[in-house]
Amino acid sequence: MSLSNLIKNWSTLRVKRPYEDQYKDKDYKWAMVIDLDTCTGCNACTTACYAENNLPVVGKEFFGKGQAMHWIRIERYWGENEEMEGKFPDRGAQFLPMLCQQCEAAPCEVVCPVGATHHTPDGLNSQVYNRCVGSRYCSANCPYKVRYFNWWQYPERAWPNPLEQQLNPDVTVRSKGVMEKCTFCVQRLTEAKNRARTEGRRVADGEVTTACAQACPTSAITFGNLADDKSEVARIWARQKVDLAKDKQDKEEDLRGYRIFEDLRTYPSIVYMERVRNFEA
Amino acid sequence: MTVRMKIMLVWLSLLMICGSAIAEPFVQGGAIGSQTDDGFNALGPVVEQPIEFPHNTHAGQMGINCMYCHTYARRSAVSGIPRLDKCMGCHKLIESVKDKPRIKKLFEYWEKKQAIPWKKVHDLPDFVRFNHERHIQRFYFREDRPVREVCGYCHGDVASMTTARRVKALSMGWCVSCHQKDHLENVSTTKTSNGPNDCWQCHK
Amino acid sequence: MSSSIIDRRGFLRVLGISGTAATLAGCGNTSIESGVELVESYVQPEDFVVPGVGVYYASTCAQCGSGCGIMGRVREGRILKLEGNPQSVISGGKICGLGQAGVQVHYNPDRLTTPMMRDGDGLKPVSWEKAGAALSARLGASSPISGEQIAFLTGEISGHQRVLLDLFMDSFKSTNHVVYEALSPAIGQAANKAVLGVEQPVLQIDKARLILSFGNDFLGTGPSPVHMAAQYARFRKAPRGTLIQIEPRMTLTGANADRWYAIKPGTEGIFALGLANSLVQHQAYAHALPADIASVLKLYDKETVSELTGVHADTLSHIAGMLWENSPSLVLAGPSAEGHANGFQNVAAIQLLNLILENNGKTLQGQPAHPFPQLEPARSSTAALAKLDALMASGQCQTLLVMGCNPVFTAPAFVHFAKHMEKVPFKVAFATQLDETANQCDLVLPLLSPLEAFGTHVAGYQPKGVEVMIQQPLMERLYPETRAFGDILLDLLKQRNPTAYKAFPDYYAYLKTAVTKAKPVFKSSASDDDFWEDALRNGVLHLELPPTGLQAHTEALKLGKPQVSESDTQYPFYFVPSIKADLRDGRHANLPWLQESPDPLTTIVWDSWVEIHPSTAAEMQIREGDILSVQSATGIVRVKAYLFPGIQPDTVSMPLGQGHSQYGRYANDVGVNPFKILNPIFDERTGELAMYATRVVIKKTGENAMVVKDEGPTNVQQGRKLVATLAADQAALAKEVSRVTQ
Amino acid sequence: MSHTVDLHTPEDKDIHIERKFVPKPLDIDREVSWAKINKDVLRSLERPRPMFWVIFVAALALFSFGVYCEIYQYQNGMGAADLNNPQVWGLYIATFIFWIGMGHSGTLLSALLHIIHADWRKPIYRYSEAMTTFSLLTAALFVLIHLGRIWEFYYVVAYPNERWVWPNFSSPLVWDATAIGTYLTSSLLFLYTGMVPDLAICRDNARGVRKKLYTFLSMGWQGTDRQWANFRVTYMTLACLLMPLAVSVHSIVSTDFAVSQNPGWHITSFPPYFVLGALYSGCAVIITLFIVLRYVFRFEEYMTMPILNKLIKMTFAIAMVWNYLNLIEYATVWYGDNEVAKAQFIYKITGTYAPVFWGMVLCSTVLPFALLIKFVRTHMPTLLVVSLLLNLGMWLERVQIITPTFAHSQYPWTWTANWFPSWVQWGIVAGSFGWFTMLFMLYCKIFPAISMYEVKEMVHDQSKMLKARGQ
Repeated sequence: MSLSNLIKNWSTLRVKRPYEDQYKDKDYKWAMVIDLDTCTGCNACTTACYAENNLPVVGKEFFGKGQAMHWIRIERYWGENEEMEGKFPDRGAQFLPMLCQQCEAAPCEVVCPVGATHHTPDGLNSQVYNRCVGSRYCSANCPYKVRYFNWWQYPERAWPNPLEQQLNPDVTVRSKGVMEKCTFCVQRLTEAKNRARTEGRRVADGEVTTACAQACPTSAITFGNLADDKSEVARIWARQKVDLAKDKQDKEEDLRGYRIFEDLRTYPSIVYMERVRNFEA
Repeated sequence: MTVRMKIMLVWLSLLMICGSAIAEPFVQGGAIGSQTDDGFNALGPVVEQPIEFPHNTHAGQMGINCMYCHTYARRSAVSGIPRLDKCMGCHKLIESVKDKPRIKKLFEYWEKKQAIPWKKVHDLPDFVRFNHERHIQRFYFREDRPVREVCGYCHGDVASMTTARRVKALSMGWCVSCHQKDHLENVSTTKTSNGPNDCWQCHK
Repeated sequence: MSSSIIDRRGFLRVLGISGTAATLAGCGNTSIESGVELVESYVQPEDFVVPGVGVYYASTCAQCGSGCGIMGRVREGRILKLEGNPQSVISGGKICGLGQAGVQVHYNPDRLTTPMMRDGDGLKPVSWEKAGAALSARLGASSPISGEQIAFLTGEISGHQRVLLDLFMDSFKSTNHVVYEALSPAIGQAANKAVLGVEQPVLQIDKARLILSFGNDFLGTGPSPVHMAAQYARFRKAPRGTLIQIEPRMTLTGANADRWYAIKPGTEGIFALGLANSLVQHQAYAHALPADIASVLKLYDKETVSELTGVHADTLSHIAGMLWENSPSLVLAGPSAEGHANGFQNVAAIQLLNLILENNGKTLQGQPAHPFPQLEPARSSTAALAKLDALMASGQCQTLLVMGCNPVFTAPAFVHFAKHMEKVPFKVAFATQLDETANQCDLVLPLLSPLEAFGTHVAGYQPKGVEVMIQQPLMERLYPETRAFGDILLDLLKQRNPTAYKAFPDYYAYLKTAVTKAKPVFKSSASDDDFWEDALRNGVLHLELPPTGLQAHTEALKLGKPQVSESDTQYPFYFVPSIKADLRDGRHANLPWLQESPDPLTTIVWDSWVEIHPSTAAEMQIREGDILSVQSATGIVRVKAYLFPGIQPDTVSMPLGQGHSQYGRYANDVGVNPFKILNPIFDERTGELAMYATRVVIKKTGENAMVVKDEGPTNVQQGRKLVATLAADQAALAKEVSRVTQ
Repeated sequence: MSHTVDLHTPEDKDIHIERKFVPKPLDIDREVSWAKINKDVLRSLERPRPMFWVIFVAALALFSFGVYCEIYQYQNGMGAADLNNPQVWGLYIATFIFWIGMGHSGTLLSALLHIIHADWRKPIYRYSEAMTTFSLLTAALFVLIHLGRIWEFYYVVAYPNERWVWPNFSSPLVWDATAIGTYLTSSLLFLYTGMVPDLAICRDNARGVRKKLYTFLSMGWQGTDRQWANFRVTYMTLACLLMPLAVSVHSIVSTDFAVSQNPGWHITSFPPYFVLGALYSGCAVIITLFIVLRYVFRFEEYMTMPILNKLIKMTFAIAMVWNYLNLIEYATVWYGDNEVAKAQFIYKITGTYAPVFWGMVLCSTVLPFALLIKFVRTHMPTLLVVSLLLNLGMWLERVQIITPTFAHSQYPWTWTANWFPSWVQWGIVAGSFGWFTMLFMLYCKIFPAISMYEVKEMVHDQSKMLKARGQ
């Protein structure tokens, strides 16, 4: 950003974000809702993400070292407290699809020394691979630990010929030493936005979605534009009384929407809907 | 070298460093379409193409609209090389040049149903997403500028070349210099807007 | 119009010059280069082909037998990604992980690219001329073999491939088309047929208020997981249904249950009868059963049932109460109930509950009769394999053709399939990639991948009406030496009977003719070409047919005294194989995405493991990663231990699908193959292999190795609010915004 | 006195304040002649003994192995270090803080004590200053080594460029880069400025290449009054500038952690805690080097026991403050209402990395009390071992700040069970010690390790003071 630009936009850059109605007059604020009651933990989203975003398969050795590259991972918990209760998990498992929460006040953004990760006008937490120097500070600072580092030169290993032909040309193939993470399938968003702009309109609800939401067999993932009041995502957020700019929601008992680690004031863009269990069964 | 000179030298270099730091962001590129020196001229290498295509004949003498052949530019991120049957569509009927070696070559490819292996002249790094469609829609269709000006801003005056050659740096600073400029929203207003200033608009 | 289709195929052929050049440069290349790369360049593409813009083509997923409609995203001539096809009732625009990985079958680096012929000990690449000559010499016009001398072994196969295959076998006057699926649901199908009158009832999961599932993993490995997952999503919306799962080892469906109960393997039928006994006490259900059955049911009082099944007696009453209160309900039987010597009985007893509760017609319906029964998938069974094995062992079988199944890997060790296969003088495999069975063959013919070939599929499970799924190439073939299975069959048929097939230059022509001939059934008045084009564009031919009713046959149930098999002191543990939704019987172990996709319940990747309950592990002083020997009467495997709370304490479980030795770089030497330690126990009624009836003894070997998994040192939430749970009676689901219910 | 009027109480009468002068041992012998100082110090620049080369080659070997590891890591990727998600930093950042911390005491000795005219610093500040510079150089290496794309390191630097992009000024890493750069530059400048008069002495006594080198470096120093006057002003100004820098650098390093929300890092007292920790480890190294130089160069007359004693007292005081801040940190966590941080703290002292924590407690909290024992203070080999252990403790302290927090972070799913650094990391850490040793050994043979002119001043002042007292 040049100095002139910096000076020109100083007032908007200086504002503490997020603030009330920040996206009210904006065109886009991408957000997501994940219904944990319908998520079955089937991993279709994970594989869809590998396919869409050129994620490398790291293999057993590197996976064992904790160097896996799944932008969206399905976590499986057996209990809410520090120990599992009872002999069997008789209310089933607790599955949690965890991906970049696209925080409005993202802890990763402030600490990146080179500004490789920043907040886009659409409310996304971006990652610019070719700017990344690989200090991994963002990952250290991410409370959700959803940033994945290219520990090895995966392109040389992960796609032996002809597997490389599957690579999505809209997404960069990351080389060693750069950080990467869920982008909300920004390549799809950009394409849809460009198309809409050419046609002089806003992207319609349902016109674009992320690979995970598109694949999800139970439609547990809903993706859309929070700046558009009529979008499904905005309606769910509103119905669940989750306010993007608040770190504590005042809502009724029977509402299921919540954001993870709200008290850390990261203001995530993903609302999870509580899992429901019939305890009378 | 006297001490005074040494001191002068130090001050001068300091001044240069600071000066460039302050002045650099204010460097103004040329106005769109001016095709004049905008400070980013960088002549690329001569690229040998399978057929030495005369842009000067087609776009220059004949005055064919760039997008007659590069038809994808207005509806896709890439402008695309014209499909072979498009070349043939005209050249089948132009008897006068059929015997020229370049046209003969064209016919050879056509008969073999083989795509011509054109080489890329305007290449961008793989992490960059440049969208022809948006630029054409904005400046050609909405602002109604002449096509040679709109295309020429990045590609130079192709109508004066045979095979195309890169003339602009196509570097980030060059892109940004234009994105920061105030462009008219459309023909009828005086409202202006900038190009996107978001990393993710161009980086993928 | 027909020319435009040819052109479209033509488009795939005369693709761009750099259509196959993918960029691997990544962030490394920051420079701007001129004259290094080539530009996308076309000769004569379709109008809608625009470089830089992805085009979607409809097709059908061939990863499992569910027949989901898919859309392939094609750019610059490459198939990049598969999505669900919203036109297809089965997939409803969704896709599972297994389906996504279809592109890796196509782009697999270990794909078979040329025909291979046995030369001494190994297979050597040969030309198609040579391969074709060898094939003609054996199976051509002058072939003397017939009847039992030839056998065609396939996995589940449907559509016009199956028609051609049947015609091919007819030309040898043979009925030896053996359809073998290691995970065949044949026992359940037989029991369903006997009790309900249909092999596979159509389930209305979304309509049920309560689902009681005995090991039925409809979300993971059922007959149509994607479709059922969508139904499940609606089931979970207001009014929210309740799912109770009873099984010895937690499946993915069990992990999503409102209540999960562990049960001793093989006693599911007894529990179901106990429930039936409780239910008929209720006046509403008192007369649901004939008197003779009702009287025998009295033997199944809750104390006896509780003692035999290991489930608490109160649980039984509680579930019975739930069933009373929540109607309509749906009771399901699954593989872990089926795979026992009394498997048929188990399923019949479980289906009896549906009859008592009068769920048939509400949540259970009959599948409408398919207008093209010849296209329907041939039912698979393990018993058929045993027959073929005997045929081979006796030396009667002269020629064996194998396609889409890998019995050398999946047949239990006691079958000695590989050894018996050696007695067959001429064995041909049709494959996209060499596997253990193909490696034993004399001739291996390289097939097009499902993303390169035309074809039709008919799913065994048709949730709504009837669908014929169309498969079309999404991309130009990667290897010129590969051929479509249909084309090879058609060539052979032409040699056998030149006149009958001369109208069809290739399989495509045959398929098109055959499909367009079905036009009247689909009540279409379009021209043949338009009909065909529409079929290709939609990827599916749908025919709305009403579901049929079910006929109850309570007499099919042979009730006796409640009893279970004796416990075995030598082999104290029940052995329950688990089916991973993505690897299934192991045919997908060559797909790296699936290997790296963590098992949902254990999060383990790239490996085999044995699950053991933490309490048992504590008794035996087993820690995670300890290498255990798991020994049955027929075999032994050594595998890492994983402490898994969702399992009956006297049961151990191992996932199927790993342990390949000749299936490419991604599958080889990963884990062990539990198929090999299954005991020769068969269902008493159907003769099918009882997969869940094996007993094992486990011993520590003293070694320990790291278990490679996504889960960290803790598997609980540590009091952080990560996955919160709300009681169903507190949640105001009806007020929620949801697209799923619409 | 009986004839005087007794106006006072009887007790008062007995008060007899006897002002007894207890002669303390002198910091330096006043009888040392100036020529002897020159001779003794310049002797240390003479051709080294064989043992020097043995140690030097060992250090070089260690350094070469470190370089090999770095090349290996560069070619294969950071995965070679067995780093993972969430253990993204490993030993690199821990060792980085260790080295940068070591750099603080040199400044303390040379600048702060210079400003407050604590004369005893004079014989020992030069080598501490050099140590500071070299440990900063080593620390800077770690900043580069830990980068995933070391070849793009210049993105962190704010300089005008064609792309019109700047680094992210809100990132503590940019502050780090700036602070370290500034500190390194000013330390070098300070070291060099302070050496100029001595370099002139070297110039006057050297021949050949050395003569040329010293001539160039001494910048025409003649020792004129004007030169001395300018020199003193410059030196004092630099010292004043350096003081806030020294405090800021480690405060900034601490913000790398303190600004994050990770349990165990998100602590307000981190900046002073880090600065004290830095001074602590620096003092320990100065003691180590004191003993080594004193022994090797026979500097007993200049590096005297009283000076060492003062140094030890200072070290002890710093250790106590550091301990206090340490306790405050734990108390804040313990009595605070952040359950996550508390869980993390319990993990730190009981979990996988508990040995690291308790090792730190043993070496850095308990061991300094050994300095109270006279034997330890006076017996050189023991003191050497103690000072080395203090340093080990400080290194462990940095490890236990970083590793357990990653292993037991906010997010339970990504906890790690028993992460351990690979040989590449160990190799690079070991290599950094080789690199530092090499630099320091070369320095001692090229530049005077003791400030000659200031020792002369000290002798002069000492005798002047004693003369004034009439001794």
